[in-house]
Amino acid sequence: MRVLLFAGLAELAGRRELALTVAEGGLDVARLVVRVAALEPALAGRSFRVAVNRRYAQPADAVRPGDEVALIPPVSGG
Amino acid sequence: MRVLLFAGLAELAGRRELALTVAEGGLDVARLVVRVAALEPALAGRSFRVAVNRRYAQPADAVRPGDEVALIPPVSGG
Amino acid sequence: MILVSTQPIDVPSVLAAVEGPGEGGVVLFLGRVRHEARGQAVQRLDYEAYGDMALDELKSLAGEAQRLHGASRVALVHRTGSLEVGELAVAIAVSAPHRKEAFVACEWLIDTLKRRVPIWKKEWYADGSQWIAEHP
Amino acid sequence: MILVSTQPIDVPSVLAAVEGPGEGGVVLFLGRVRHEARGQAVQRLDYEAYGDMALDELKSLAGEAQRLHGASRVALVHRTGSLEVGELAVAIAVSAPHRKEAFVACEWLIDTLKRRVPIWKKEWYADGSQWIAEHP
Repeated sequence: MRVLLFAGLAELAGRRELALTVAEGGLDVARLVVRVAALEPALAGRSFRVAVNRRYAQPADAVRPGDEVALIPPVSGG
Repeated sequence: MRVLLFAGLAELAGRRELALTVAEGGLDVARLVVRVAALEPALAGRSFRVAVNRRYAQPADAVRPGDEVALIPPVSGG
Repeated sequence: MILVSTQPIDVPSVLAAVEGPGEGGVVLFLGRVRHEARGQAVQRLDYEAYGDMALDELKSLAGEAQRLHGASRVALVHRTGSLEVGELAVAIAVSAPHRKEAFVACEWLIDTLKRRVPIWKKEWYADGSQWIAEHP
Repeated sequence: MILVSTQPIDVPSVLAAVEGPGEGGVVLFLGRVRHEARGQAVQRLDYEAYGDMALDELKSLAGEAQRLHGASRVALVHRTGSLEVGELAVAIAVSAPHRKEAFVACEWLIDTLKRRVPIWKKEWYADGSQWIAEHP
């Protein structure tokens, strides 16, 4: 599963996406966040929301292989 | 003294200004309104404010010969 | 830019008049002639102004928006004469360092202009016309 | 018109997108790059967007402005890429039959865009740069 990174998070990780291996049944957003921090320690403890298929998701929401996942740091558009 | 008329008041009076003869000492706005109604009965009882030298005036304010006087019906700009 | 004129309103120049390097927010209000008013189909509008006084009042509104409502730069343009449906009657632009002040000042300006500035509109319908008295 | 693009914002086309014969009031908000932020001189800004999601969010904001805030037509344009001081970053136009709804909906849109749409800015100063985190 690809996890898209933006702005400050992309700079911290030194890349624009992470590749996460996920079981077929998927996992929830809270668990995904733990996996991300383990894979890329530079992101541990950073503030972000998770978007699944281009919508903001809650910690208990499900993520399945094939979903488009993105980490959304605090926004500052406008 | 010229008294300028606008919009509906000008249509009612059939002209764009009235000529009022005023004593050298002038008069107050309240008295001017009475004089206007006597001179042009079509304006009697109509709703308007009075402007003296391009500023809204109060009933007790003084009007002198040479002042620019206008009757301002309810506005509807914008 | 403070203007009462029979010329069509040029929106880009109204916006350009409030530009500045410290002004992060611009709010523009445009008032357009609608095809309908008071339940009747409108064919066109005539706007009449007491030109000199209207200009003085617009200038004093601009000053108040700056002193009391946080506006940095203000542009006020009102058209007069005969206007077709869809044409612009009024344009008000306000810039400010931050957007909140620009919104507040712009809305205050159009509300106050409508109450205070000596301009009148006459609505023309298929079967007649009338002068509108919105703010006694 | 709902757009996230590296192209400079064309204000006349943003305004044209909300025109309609029944829309008497138009309110436009423009957000421009300021020469100063957080007490420091700004040289330029970079805007980055999660493009597809930003577009979806802007569309859903437009729908909410129409359903909940009385907007008739809405145009939302956000620029991305590298912007100089004075350039437009965002333009929001709203039309409505009457002005009050247009003001309310336009201000709601910029406030909510800033909180919700996945777009980020990086400020460049003489001695460095930083990503701005305005809305966690």
